[in-house]
Order: sequence, then C-alpha cells, then structure tokens
Amino acid sequence: MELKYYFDYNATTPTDPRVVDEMRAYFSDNFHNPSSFYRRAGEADYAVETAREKIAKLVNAESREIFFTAGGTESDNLAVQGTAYQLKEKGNHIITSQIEHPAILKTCKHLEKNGFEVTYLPVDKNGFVNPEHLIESIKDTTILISIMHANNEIGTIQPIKELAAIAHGKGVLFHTDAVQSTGKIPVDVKELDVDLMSFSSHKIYGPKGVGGLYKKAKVKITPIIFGGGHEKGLRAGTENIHGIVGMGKAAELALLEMAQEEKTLRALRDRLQKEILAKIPEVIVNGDTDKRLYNTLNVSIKYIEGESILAMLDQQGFALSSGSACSSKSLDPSHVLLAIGLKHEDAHGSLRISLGKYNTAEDVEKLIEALPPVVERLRSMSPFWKGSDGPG
Amino acid sequence: MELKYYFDYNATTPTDPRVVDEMRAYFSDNFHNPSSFYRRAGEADYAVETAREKIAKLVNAESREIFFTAGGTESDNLAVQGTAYQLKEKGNHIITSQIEHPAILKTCKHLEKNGFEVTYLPVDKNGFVNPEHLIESIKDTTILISIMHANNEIGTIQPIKELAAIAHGKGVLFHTDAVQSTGKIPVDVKELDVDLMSFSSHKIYGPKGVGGLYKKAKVKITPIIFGGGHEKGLRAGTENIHGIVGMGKAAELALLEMAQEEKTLRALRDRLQKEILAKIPEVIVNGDTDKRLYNTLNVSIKYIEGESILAMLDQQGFALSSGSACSSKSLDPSHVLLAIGLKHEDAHGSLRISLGKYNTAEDVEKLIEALPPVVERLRSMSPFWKGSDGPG
Amino acid sequence: MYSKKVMEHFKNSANYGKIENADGIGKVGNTRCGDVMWIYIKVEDGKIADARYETFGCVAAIATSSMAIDMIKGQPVDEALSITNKAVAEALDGLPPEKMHCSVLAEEGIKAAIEDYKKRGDGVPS
Amino acid sequence: MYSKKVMEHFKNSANYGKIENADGIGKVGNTRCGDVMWIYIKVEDGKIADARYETFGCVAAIATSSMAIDMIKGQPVDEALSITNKAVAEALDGLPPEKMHCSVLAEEGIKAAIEDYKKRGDGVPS
Ligand SMILES: Cc1ncc(COP(=O)(O)O)c(C=O)c1O
Ligand SMILES: Cc1ncc(COP(=O)(O)O)c(C=O)c1O
Repeated sequence: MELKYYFDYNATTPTDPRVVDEMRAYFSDNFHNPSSFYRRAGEADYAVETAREKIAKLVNAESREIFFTAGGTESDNLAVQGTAYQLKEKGNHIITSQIEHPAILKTCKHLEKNGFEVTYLPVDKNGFVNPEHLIESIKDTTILISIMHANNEIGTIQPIKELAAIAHGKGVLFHTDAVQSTGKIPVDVKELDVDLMSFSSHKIYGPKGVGGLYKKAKVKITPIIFGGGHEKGLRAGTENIHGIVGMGKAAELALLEMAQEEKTLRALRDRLQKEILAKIPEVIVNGDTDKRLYNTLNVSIKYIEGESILAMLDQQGFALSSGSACSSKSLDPSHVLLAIGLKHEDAHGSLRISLGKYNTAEDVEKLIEALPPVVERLRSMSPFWKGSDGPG
Repeated sequence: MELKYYFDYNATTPTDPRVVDEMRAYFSDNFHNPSSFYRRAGEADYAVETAREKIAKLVNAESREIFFTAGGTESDNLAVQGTAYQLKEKGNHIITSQIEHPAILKTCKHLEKNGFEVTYLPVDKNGFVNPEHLIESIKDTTILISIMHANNEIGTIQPIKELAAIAHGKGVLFHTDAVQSTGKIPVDVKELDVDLMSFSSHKIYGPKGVGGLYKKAKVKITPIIFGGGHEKGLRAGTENIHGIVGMGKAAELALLEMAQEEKTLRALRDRLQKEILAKIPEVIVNGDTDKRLYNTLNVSIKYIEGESILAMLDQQGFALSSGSACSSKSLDPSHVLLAIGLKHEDAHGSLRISLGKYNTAEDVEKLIEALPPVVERLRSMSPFWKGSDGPG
Repeated sequence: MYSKKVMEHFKNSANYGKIENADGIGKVGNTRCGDVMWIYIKVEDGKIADARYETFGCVAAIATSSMAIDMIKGQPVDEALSITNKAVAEALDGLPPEKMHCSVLAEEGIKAAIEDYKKRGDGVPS
Repeated sequence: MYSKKVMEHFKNSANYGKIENADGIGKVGNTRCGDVMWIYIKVEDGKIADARYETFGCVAAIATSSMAIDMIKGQPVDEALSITNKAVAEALDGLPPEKMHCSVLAEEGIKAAIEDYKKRGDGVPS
C-alpha cells in the first residue's frame, strides 16, 4: 500500500487489507452461486446474509431491509427511479436539491424527460437546504423527496431527520444519498426515519463494484434490473459474493473504528485548514465549518485555477481534487460550488482535500509545506493577482 | 481450491487463480478513481482500458464498443430496456424466445406492463428457434429481436448469424445474450453481425459482479443507470476496477485456452452421456446433441424428481443443478424444458451437468459410479417406476 | 435449508414401497407441481398395522412421507385421521416455508388412504 | 493525459508576467469557462522583441500561453499574426480534444495583442 499524500478519500478509498483478507476465500474457493441447491451454495448464501447483517447493524436497520447493488450510483437510481415508477399513478413530482451527486441529478433529468416534474431546491451559502423551502415545494403530486446526507464536495451535513419529518408530515417518501456519510459518521435509519437510503462500499475501505440500498420494510418500489429474482426480486443478477463479503467486513470495521477515526482525522483536517488560511492569503473555506464531514476541507484559492494546482501538486505526489471545470471534464465548474453562491472563478479555483485513515500527520505537514509555493507561482502567472486589474 | 465433483459451471465458475493474481494490485494499491486527475488515476484508467481491449479481442469488437456493467443480467437489461426506450417513438414490438434467461424474460414482462408488446417465439424439441417463425413475427412496429446464443440449461446453440441477418433485412436491431457462449466457444460479433451482445465475467473464470455489453458503434441506446458519465455516459458508477481487470484477464485466458478446453471437456461430457445412457434406463437427453455447448449435458431421468437426485448426490459431494421446480424455488419446472416439449414430470426429473476446466476424468468416473444407485433408490420409492401404474 | 431430521428421513427412510393387498390406498398430488404421494395402509383390529409410501417428489416430499408413516403406524385409525400437516412438519423440526405444501400432501395422503379403507369397509371397492 | 511537452511548458515556463509599457496587450477568455489569457508584446523594428503572458487557467491554458510566446518572440509581427491554434497545439505534441479550446485562446490572444499594437500605431490608444 503506497498511500503517501493521498488526499482524495471522498472520491474513493483503498480497500482495507483486512477486508481483502476476508474476501480472499470467495474467489476460487467459496465461489458457489448462493441460490444453488448444494451445501457449498448454502455457505455462499450464509456469507451473503452475514454481510447483510453487518451492514444492517452499521445503519441500525433490519437485515431484510438491506439490498445489495453494484454501487452508490445504482442505489440512487434504484431509489429514485424505483419510487417514481412505483408511484407514477399517484403523482409525478419529485423534490431534490441542487447539490446532489450526478447519480441523483442525472436520474432526475432523465425522469423529467419521461413525464415527471422535478424541483431542485437551492441551498444557502453553507450548503443547507432550507426546510421552509421544502415545505413550500411539496404539492399534492409529490411522491418523493431525495436530499443527500453529507455532500461529497464540501462536506455539509443536512438535517435529514428534520427534512424527513417534513416529508412524512405530508405523506411523502424520503430518500437520502448517504454515500459519503455511512461508515464515516453515525447513520441510524430509525433515528433519521428515512424510507430509502443509498450507500457504497468503496467509500468506506470496501471493494469497488458493490453498494446497497436500505429500504424500509413496508415501502414498495419497482426494480430497475429484472431477472432471476435475487435480492427478493428487487435487484437481479448473480450475487457479487466477494464484493458483498468485503462490504460487510468494511461495515464491521467502520462501526468499530469510526469514533477513533473521527478524532484523528478531524484534528488533521482542522490543522490543514488553520495552516492553509494562515499561510495563503485570500482563501475561502467552502461549506459549513460546523456541520461538516470531519475529513473534508474544500477551499477556493482566489485568482488561480484548480487543475493547475492539482497538476503542480501531482508533480510532487499529492492526489487531490478540484471543482474546476477542467478537472471534471465538463465546461462548467462544480454545480455544488455554484449552488452555494461562489463566483465562477472561485469555483474554478477550488481544491477538495478529503482525508482518510491512512493519512498521517507527516502527510499533512508535507501538504502544508507544498501548497503555498504552488499557489504563489500560479498567482504570479495570473492576470488577476495583485498589481493586476482584477478579474475582467 | 477444492473443486472436486463440481459440475455446475454454467451456474458460476471459480475465479481462475491467475485472474485473482492479476486483480490483487487493484484493491489497496492501484485503487484510484480512473476519472480523477492525478497520475495514479491515469494508471487505473489504463488498467480499465487494457481490460477493455482484451475483451474486445475475445469477441472481435473494437474497444470503444465494449461497455462494462455489473454482470450478465444488467447487460441484458441495458440492451433490452435501453433499445426499447430509445426507439419507443419508432415502435413498441419486441421479439424474443421462450427459452431466454429470466434476465431477458422478466425484463420483457416488465416492458409489457409499460406499453410494449412482446412475442415469445416457441422452439422445437431440440431448442431451436425457427427462422421462418421469426420472419413471420416481424411487424412494422418491431424495434428489437433478442435471441440468446447458447442456452444455459440445455446448451443448444442458436444460428445467430442467420437470425441477425433476418432482423437486419427488416431494419430491426438484434441483441444476443451470449453469457453462456462468450469465452467458451468462438464468438465473433462481426461474423455474427449482432448489434448488441451481453456477456458476464463469472461464467468464464472471472470475478463475480462484472459483465459487459457489446454495442455496435453506430447503435444508440438509452442508459438505465444515470450519473457521473462513466462508460461514455452509457453506464454510470465508479468503475469496479479489480472486477474489470479480472474480467479482462479471464478473457485473455479464454482466448488462449478455449480450443484445448473444448477438446478436453467435450470428451468428458461425451463419456458422461454415453455411460449414463448405458447404465440408467429411461433417460432422455435434452437439447440438441450436435449444436450444443461442449460442456453441457442435460438429462431427464424418468419417474424421479430432480431435487431428490441433487440431494442424494450432494451427500456424496457432487454439485449439480436441476430444472425441477423444487430446486428453483418456484412452483413450475424449468421454462426451457417445458418449451422443448417435455412433460412436467420429465422436466421435474431433469439434471444439468455442466463441466469446466477444473473437472478431471476422475470426477467424471465418480459421477458415473454415483448416479445409478441414487437413481435406483429413488425409483424404488417412486409410484411411477416399474410395476406401478405409471404417472397419474 | 433442510433440518437434520428431514435429511435423516430422506436418506434413511425404510418405509417406502408397495403393500400388496393393502386395505386402503391414498393417491395425492400431481406431476405438474412435482409431488405425488401414494400412501398404503394395512388395518388390523382398528389399528394401522402396517403403512408404506411411494413418492415422486423432492426431499421434503419424501421426508414428510416417511415421517407420516412413522406417525401412523400402530395408531388407531381414528387417531391417524387426526394427524395434521403441522404435526408432521414439527416432527421433522420444521420445513422451509415453500415446502410446507409437502406436509399438507402427507396429511391428505393419510386421510385419503383411511377414507379408501373406510369406503371398502362400507362395501365400496376402491 | 497531457504530453511531456505540455507538462514541461507548464512546469518550467519562464515567459509569464507583465511587460510594463507593452506596445500591445491582448486580453481573451472569461472566468466563466475557467480560462483567461493576457498576452503582452513589445515591438521593435516590426518584430516582436519581447512577449509575455498572464494566464488564469488549467495546465493546457498555461502551456499553450507559454508555447505561443516562444513561437512569436523574435518573429515579424505579420508572421506572428499567421500562427494558428493548430500550430501551437502541434508544437506541444498535441492536446486532449477537450483542451483544444486553450490553443484557440492562445491564437486569439496573439491576434488581440497585435491588433491592439496596430490600433495604437494608428494613433488609437488602447
Ligand atoms: C454523494 C455521492 N453519491 C453517490 C455516489 C456514487 O457512488 P458510486 O461511485 O459507488 O457509484 C458518490 C460517489 O461517487 C457520492 O459521493
Ligand atoms: C444465458 C444467461 N443469461 C444471463 C445470465 C445472467 O448473468 P449474471 O449472473 O452475470 O447476472 C446467465 C447466468 O446467470 C445466463 O446463463
């Protein structure tokens, strides 16, 4: 594991070696199809169900309320499309927010082309949905509200419990995309009282290619992938046993180690924030600084552009991400940063530092050392930096 | 690897240890998100594209025509739903066969509830679709024909080239579910001239949880999972890198070793068939005995029921499957066996023996020894066996 | 999926086979659904002196047949009549939900055999 | 994703910064799209005696700026005018397709700077 200077844990995490160990037996030995008849198939089935229990425990659900998918994106699609198609006779209106992950936003755009109406709630400058706005947006035809738990770019944590209560007060189902929060902070489906919740394995040191959906027992949704009746008919396809076992182990470890990780990573993140603000002038911290994922720091470094910063840092071995258009392969910068009111140039100049359990204090010191000269050089190239006329 | 007496390779295969080796680096080391900016992400991207090339080579496609999914079921859904929704303005009629995998049949049933009309072509007693029937079934509104390449239960291999030519003669798109043939027999998308083709990793000694769709470059279909624009917008979700790398390696190995495997397994399968027919009276071989997967043997053992046979064999360590209702958790026996005209009791009494590269001549001899006494005992319990009145 | 008891009865059942000149035969089930059970009984002094089964069916069908025979052998006919499918399933330490119909078949098989016996006693040949 | 040439120009570019009392300045691009390029030129005897850039933008924007400056320095003004975006991109051993617009920006920047110079020559102050 060569993880020095990796600061992009919100994008994906390395699989924990203990998770890899746990999966090892499920490739060539316990590889049997869980729905087959013979005893070895029973062992595979048992492994899948044990993983389901571990995940249920992490989010305080019942095992039978956990359904496996191929990842967070599929879970989001299943929740939103599945509810929309299930309830299309009842109504066609969906409410979500402007700062959701593309897995939600693009799914909603698709539904808009197919007879559904979608309200995209704005957020305030810290990234919060306003509960009043939510209340005002609910109509007779509203069938689903989907608001993410923690934002992947700025880390802002929404008051899901309050928002779900508003939904339920009006008899509307509530989904939350908890891909960034599950396994990082305590997530309790009973406490939040959500109907549907998405999560993903590779964000919490589990393998890629597997995720899950919590679905409250009494809630009915339509599948999006049909076939052999796996996952009680909600998601067909031969079970990804090693993936499921891996995600189960990752969930178990997350539950055990979450509190300690929070302590360590919060301290590292806070130090990074303090030092960056102290060493580099004209930096904006994006997202709420209180209700925020403890591992996430998003800053806009004024007058320079994010991809250039990433490239300079990459030369020195640092892996980070940016909300600049260039690094995201689209023309517009991060929709999240624009939604919290950033000017285009400040969104282009953003840097997301997301820490994880393999980050050390040394990593952090190195980044604190490396960033100021990079910024200085790029600013010296910029027409907007001191002595220039400012942005045109 | 404890693979003695495993005869259910059509259900799933163990991951080849060479494939596991190849994947090893992609859990904790090269775990980076391929679409990120930094250099290590470029390595992940390279690994994904290299795998894509290997798969393209196996089926004689261009790399850019290969799209990764979470498995054969998702590929089938993407092909059928994706074409249906893409072309819904053009027409609403789909043609498939009665012996497709549930991934196709259930998807078609779902589409029938949503304004589409589906023709399920019957097959003859060997499992072949009649090209004349296909021609007669095509209407002005037909937008897709989906016929599987090799059947998973009886192994019958359809004349896809001929069927695709019929489709194209009428300007209709053609999909084939090649989950059971890809990697086992030569499958050449250019030769077959199909527009879409599904395949799956875990049927060819690759890991579970990954599969793919071949889509001819000029064919346009609608995604079913929306999000971050992965797979050129056709299938969103952070790439399952280790899975993709594993499937790539499996494809590479399949291409190299397919011919040798065919020779070995065909001999073993033929010996099994000969000995079973010689040692056990009143056995029917299901499926075409000529155009059939070389690893597959499906027999109906008259007067007894499949689950009981499986259970007796399981006691001795043999893993097989059956088309009986009991072993499939539904009330009806295999829809494939009924479609080729078997009586219910003969479908219930079927046994599928599917061989794979870890089967040895000894395995086969043991099965040849084990089966007759099991059949004898169960027949002695059966009201339909000799001396009884026969089925009521 | 099956209890140990079920597997024991499935593997070691000795109660199968025809009874020539049975006093009652119950034929239940059909091949469509995959389970057919024939129950043979021999009655002496109002008690079931001997009983056997012939079953075409799954593990559960064979095990419930076998258990049902154990349960009625030596019993007065009218007590045998009162044996329920639940009792058979419980005696096997339970059955998977989708297999409960096999125990129903066993109950029906016993009832049909006794009915057949009674009809014959009434002078009505089966 | 970027060629070695691009990365060299990005890392080692020395052509950046203002020219005080430049004879022409070209300001192109906008912050919405994330790339802004200012090209400064100093003209002597009809040749571009000195040139510099200031760029807010991605790796490609900085590298094309730097390369463009290399290409026009010492050139007669009218030859500099004929430099195309393709020539800049080729000189960098190519650009990813989605970054070609940066080379367009470089071409436009040069043209704008020369235009500005010519205007001033016409007695029209910028
Ligand atoms: C908030 C959020 N939702 C959904 C996803 C999609 O999850 P996955 O990459 O597992 O498909 C991600 C990460 O990419 C995310 O951060
Ligand atoms: C013919 C056929 N199609 C589709 C599938 C589904 O593939 P997967 O199990 O990878 O979802 C299978 C196997 O289960 C199959 O045999």
